[in-house]
Amino acid sequence: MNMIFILFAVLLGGALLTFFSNKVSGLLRDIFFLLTVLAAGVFFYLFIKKGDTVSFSLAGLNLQWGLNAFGWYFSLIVLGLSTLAAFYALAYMRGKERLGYFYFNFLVSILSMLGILMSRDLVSFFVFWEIMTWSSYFIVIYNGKNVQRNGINYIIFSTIGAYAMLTAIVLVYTNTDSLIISDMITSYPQFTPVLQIFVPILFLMAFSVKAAMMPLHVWAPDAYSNSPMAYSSVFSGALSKMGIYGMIIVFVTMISYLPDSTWFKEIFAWLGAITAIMGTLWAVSQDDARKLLAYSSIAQLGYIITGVAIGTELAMLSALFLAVLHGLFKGALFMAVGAIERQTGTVNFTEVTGLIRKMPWTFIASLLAIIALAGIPPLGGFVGKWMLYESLINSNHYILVIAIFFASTAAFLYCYKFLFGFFLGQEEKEWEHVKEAPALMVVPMMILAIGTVVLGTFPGIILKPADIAMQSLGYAPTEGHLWSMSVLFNEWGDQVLLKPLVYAIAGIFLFFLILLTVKGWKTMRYVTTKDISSSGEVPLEDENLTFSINFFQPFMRAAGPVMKKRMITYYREFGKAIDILFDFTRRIYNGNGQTYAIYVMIFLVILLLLKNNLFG
Amino acid sequence: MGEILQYTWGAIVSFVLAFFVGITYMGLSRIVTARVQNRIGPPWYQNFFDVFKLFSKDTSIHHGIMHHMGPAFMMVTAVMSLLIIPIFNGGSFFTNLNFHGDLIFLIYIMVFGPLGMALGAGQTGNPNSAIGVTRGLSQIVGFEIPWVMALVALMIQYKTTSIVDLMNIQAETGKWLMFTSPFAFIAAVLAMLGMFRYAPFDIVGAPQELASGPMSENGGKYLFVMMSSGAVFAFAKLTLYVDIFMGGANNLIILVVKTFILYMIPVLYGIVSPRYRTEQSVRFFWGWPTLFGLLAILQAAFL
Amino acid sequence: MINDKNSQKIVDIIRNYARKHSLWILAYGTGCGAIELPPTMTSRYDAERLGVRGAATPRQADLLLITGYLTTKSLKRVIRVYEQMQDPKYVIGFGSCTINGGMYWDSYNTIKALDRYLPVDVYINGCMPRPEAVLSGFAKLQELIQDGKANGAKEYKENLKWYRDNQKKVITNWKMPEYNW
Amino acid sequence: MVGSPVLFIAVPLLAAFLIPLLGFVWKESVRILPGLVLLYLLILSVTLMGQVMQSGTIVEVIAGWSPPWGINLVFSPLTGFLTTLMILMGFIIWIYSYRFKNVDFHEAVKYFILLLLMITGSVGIVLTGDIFNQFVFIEITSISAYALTAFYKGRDSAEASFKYLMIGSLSSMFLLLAIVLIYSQLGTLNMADIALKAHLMKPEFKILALIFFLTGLGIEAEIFPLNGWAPDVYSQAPAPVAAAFSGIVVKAGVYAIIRVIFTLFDVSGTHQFLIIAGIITLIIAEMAAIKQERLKRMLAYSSIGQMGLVLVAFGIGTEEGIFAALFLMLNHAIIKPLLFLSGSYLVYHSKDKFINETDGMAKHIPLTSFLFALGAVAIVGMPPFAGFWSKWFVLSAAAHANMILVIALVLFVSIVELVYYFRVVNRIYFFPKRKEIEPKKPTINALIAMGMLGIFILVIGFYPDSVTGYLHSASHSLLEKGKYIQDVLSIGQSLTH
Repeated sequence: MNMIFILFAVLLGGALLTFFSNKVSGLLRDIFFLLTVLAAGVFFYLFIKKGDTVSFSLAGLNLQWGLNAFGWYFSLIVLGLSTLAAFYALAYMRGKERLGYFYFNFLVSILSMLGILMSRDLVSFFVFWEIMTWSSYFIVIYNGKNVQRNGINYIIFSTIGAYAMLTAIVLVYTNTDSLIISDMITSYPQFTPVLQIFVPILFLMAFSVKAAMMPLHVWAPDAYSNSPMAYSSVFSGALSKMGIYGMIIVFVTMISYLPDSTWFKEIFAWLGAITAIMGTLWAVSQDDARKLLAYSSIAQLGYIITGVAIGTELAMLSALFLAVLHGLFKGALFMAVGAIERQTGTVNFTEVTGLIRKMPWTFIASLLAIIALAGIPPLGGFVGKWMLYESLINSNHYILVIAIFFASTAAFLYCYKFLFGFFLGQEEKEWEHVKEAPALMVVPMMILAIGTVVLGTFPGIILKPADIAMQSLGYAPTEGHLWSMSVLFNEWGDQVLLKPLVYAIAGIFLFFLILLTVKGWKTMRYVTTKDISSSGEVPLEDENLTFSINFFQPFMRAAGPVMKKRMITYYREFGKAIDILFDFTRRIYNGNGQTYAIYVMIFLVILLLLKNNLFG
Repeated sequence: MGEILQYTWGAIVSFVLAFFVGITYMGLSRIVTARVQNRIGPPWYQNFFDVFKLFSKDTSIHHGIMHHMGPAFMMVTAVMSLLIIPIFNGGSFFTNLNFHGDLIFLIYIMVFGPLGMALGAGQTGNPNSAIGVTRGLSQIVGFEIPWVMALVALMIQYKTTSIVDLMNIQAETGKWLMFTSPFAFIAAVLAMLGMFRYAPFDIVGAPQELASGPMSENGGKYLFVMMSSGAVFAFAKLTLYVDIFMGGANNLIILVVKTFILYMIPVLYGIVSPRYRTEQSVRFFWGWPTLFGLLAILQAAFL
Repeated sequence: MINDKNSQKIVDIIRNYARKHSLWILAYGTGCGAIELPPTMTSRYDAERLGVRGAATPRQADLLLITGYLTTKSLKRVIRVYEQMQDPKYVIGFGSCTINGGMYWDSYNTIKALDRYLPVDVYINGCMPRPEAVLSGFAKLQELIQDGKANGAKEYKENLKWYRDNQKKVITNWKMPEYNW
Repeated sequence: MVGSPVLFIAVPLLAAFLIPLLGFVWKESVRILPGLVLLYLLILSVTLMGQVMQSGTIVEVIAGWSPPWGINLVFSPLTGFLTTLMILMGFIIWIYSYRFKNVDFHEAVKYFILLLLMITGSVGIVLTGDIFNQFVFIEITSISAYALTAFYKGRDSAEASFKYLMIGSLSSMFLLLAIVLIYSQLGTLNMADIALKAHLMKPEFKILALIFFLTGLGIEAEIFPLNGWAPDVYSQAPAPVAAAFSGIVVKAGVYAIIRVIFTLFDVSGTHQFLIIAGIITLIIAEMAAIKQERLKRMLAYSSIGQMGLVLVAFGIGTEEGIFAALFLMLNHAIIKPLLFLSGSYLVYHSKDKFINETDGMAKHIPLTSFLFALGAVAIVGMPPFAGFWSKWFVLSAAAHANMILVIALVLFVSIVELVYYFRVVNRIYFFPKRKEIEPKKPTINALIAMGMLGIFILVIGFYPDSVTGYLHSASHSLLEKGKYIQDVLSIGQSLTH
């Protein structure tokens, strides 16, 4: 019995146990759930070595599972984030209904992600991919809020992608009578030119749906924002990375063997950049925190896609680094939103303000996560952004780097909006009662946030496995000439020594903070946010002067022209057109016996007329 | 240990220098404004009085920890960019952290402070502060684009992202980059107008509409740190421009002259200008300056 | 060392010198006297020579300028603004109305003597005072500051109860944050 | 030899006549007897299946009349597989409808007789080796089907039944014509014999006969546009009957048509015809299905679409394609009855069976809803459930035959299918329940029946190898025309000499 089978057996069995123990008792269910996640993690890292594979045959198909360094790198994201999210979920989901359902799908989606990372053949890849789709779909519709729209959008797009992939798989299978991915890669250069173009495109369709790339992203905002926050962190942090995982494989192993792959890469890099820009702009215009984070996830994935598409060593390194980092900070942010949702009952910036003193830990976590998201030193986000820019500049993508830069500068707007909307602003009587979220929710997000801080100074921790993963894809080792534990180089040899910079920043900050604190300590007073200089007027207790409606209206006016029409409206119109067609076909069956008899006759007549063309 | 001391020493000296020059520039700008308005204006050392008075205020209020820390964030940006940017050519002065960060690090550290201060301003709960912050961030998105375009143009033209290399190149060739890549210089200078926040881009402070916006709740020592960080930051930015476009400076006199000439551009432009609305300002930066930035990139890429 | 008398005196001298040369005024310009400020500040008289300069908010201001009469309604705002200013802070009563009600001596809804409600450091006489007078008022205040005599704020703190009583007599709907510095 | 294929015809017919008589003795026997019969036949068919897998086809000669003159039953891997499937379905449907009409004795008698007859007829269609005999069985099936459709004696059911009858009569007419043509030409009715002598036939007659066959059997196999009767029938008949239609009768029709095409005639172009007809049927049925407001109609259209897909798979013509088609038939025979059976409980008390009347049923009848959801997920081909494998094999077969367009259309259609199934599932699980409709708890035997089907779905999904062996040999035996002829006729010689 191979270890990999056992791992999957553990996960599946745990899922079923969790599901059925729900009937018995809530405590038992939680214990089973947690045990399963932990067991999977421990089992994975203890017993499954890189490079061990297992082959077996099912329904006459030769399938193969195994783990390589690349999958192992992504398993870091999956298992790390899911474990924390599992702890978080225990507190977040307490008192909600259908918990067995939720936990079951949670575990199954973890299983499917690990399966994707460990499947060495196309069929099981597809199988796990579909399992991931439906398990996440069942969680997306968990809340039951306008299920038909969000859920169906998500499932339709995922399935279109999946079927594109299925077509590609079938094509590959027919051309190389093998389903093993490595065989496909080796025989790719011998494909016919048409196939050489279409197979990657079909694969990339599937992956870019999951990676929420323009123009296939329209499912993402609703899906991310409607699933419970405990899962959204996994959903946007880890599950979307499966798309990136596939993309990287396709780009490295197929696209680069195309006769002229540059245009292909350019197109995808630009799609990524456009995704980043539009995602950012839409995120800025949101008032619902979940939607804001959803759009920002789209934007972040856009950066990663660009990095993948460029595909130089530095770009790939930055893409891998950003993938982990996005998992960290977006996980933390979704968790923070979940905490606020749980404590206040709303996630709307225009409703809840001034929580900083009520929920300090949540604030700190989301502050760190936001700084990482904005890519500001000394936190981890800067490292990823820096490598991305340098790779773009070094590989002569000058306009692209401007586009990316525009996106990440505009990201400051929604970053500030997030922090201001929830934590800053006037402190209201309405939210006096709000308490800090339970430790089970705070600790995971704090861990994630601290992770971003550590990576800001010592990116080598993640860059090392990333480097190994890239070597397993056939890149040259990059340690030393592109990065070391806390130093970054670009391909021109310019460097950023993170450690002294971070120390300097900390030193200066502390010095002036101490100066500000010590000077006039006795006569320094805290005054409430109601005691503000508003032209002599005293705001009443119940009137909230916080400015939070149409927060970035002027900027939105400036950026208006590009945001006139949303992508989804085009899809809607297409859908309407198709619906008319359906309605027309429905009318063929008009429920009238005579008509049906006439149909029979017509059929017969047609056959008789065409008998020489049809048969012979 | 020794090098830490040396770094600290260098930081202090450069800070003091930047502080004095910056404050003096502020005073001078007030004089210039007064002269243009046919007034006598305050003495050049007026701003030292102001700063010292603010420092020596007896009492002070704050609205919470972020508000308390806001000015420190601002100061981090100012001092860090001062330390990253070489003040004199060829390291004939303290090479503080010149070799530790490059232009992209600089770009990012330059928005560190404003965001931190914005958080502080947000916590005051003063609507003016929040509005000012939104305007400020929008404006950043505006002028960062031509600014980055100019820098990218330089980077790709000279295949380096470090300021020191750019200075060395100018020292070797003896040509200032403002002549070799003029479009980049124009774009950068237009971006500078937004960076310095004089009229018509003073939409953040806007005393008449927003009661000095983000700083409207800061008095006493907080305002002192703000003003001094502003002075240091201004000096740092001017030095950066001098370094990458005007061949740097070998001694204080040249540096002061060059920086002052540069500094006068936004000041003089501001004196005779009204104030833009926010979207006007943002659109301005996405208009001609961005076009010049594009030209600069094209020139760098293809010429 | 810093605590011993002489050094403290020296420090005070320096501080006062700085304070007197940088007066950031918050002009409470509801009265008709406000019209005298523009000429005072602009090129004809150019008060900026003396380091006088407008401040945006009370938090930043040193000098509260009550230009002319105060209605009972606006008194509350004035007090509020004054209490939001940071020490050291000075008040200049501007025009006769602030001294004795002036032409509104028998009005039912203006306050007569400002110094029953706020500690006024300098009065500028006249209805209304010309810019010269205003400048001289500034000069007078600067003298007082240099001599360390312009400590209305301390006085206000000491006799807070008395001021409060007077204020509450006039202001019916009293609703203010506590003043404790 | 545990028993001969004859029993598949004889025993149920006998039972069908015994039921009323025994009913007078002991009422409950009316319900028990069919079950016993079906169970016995199930065991028999499984054992025979094992035998056939070991040692080739069993050909049973009735009444000593050796082929090509007499009637013979052919229990080849293919027919055996289909027989087993049908008997199994019949057994499950019997379990489901054990308590059906348990108040009204006479109704129950009718129901079970007709059900048995229908199953017998379908099995006969599959087993017989003689086209006229097959025609007779088709008539048996159809007549009992008409009666079962009109079982509720309601206005709509009567109308549906009448439509069915009308079209069905057309079908039998054409079949008869085709048979007459063949007999006039070759003077034989034995399939093997016809297949042997087909080349002697005049081409135009041959093609005419083929066309009549296609029309007549196409009506049974629900090819577009001959399937107008189907939606009404499915939606008006009682749930178990609808399940039996989709699980048994349609399969028989499809078998008949492929037998004609693969064995009887050697006419080129029939495969293309199958593909074209199948694709059209598939697309039109699915498009119509997505616009249905009534649950059972939706299922009916979906079932038609599935049959179209089966025809496409057969039309590919390669062994892999036939394998895929049989797999598809198997999955459809398991999943669609599950959907009908559980769906009928979801809309049990609602008068006109609207989809939006299933809202929020999951809270009240969780197991049924779960089984319906399972069936939905399985039939749209989501791994790791049964539907995925059949879809995969169809696609790979199409790809091996370089039919990219087929692949594209099939996938497009399955997206449509996915949409309307998931809409229903969402409604069941996530919509507030309607006040006016109170849910009906399923009886225990119904739960058992549905549970069995659900288990089949999971087993095949997780371990397809459990069935692929049979399917392979079945598909193999369909293609080996010569072996079929030889098997059948050799028996004849052996008897004559």
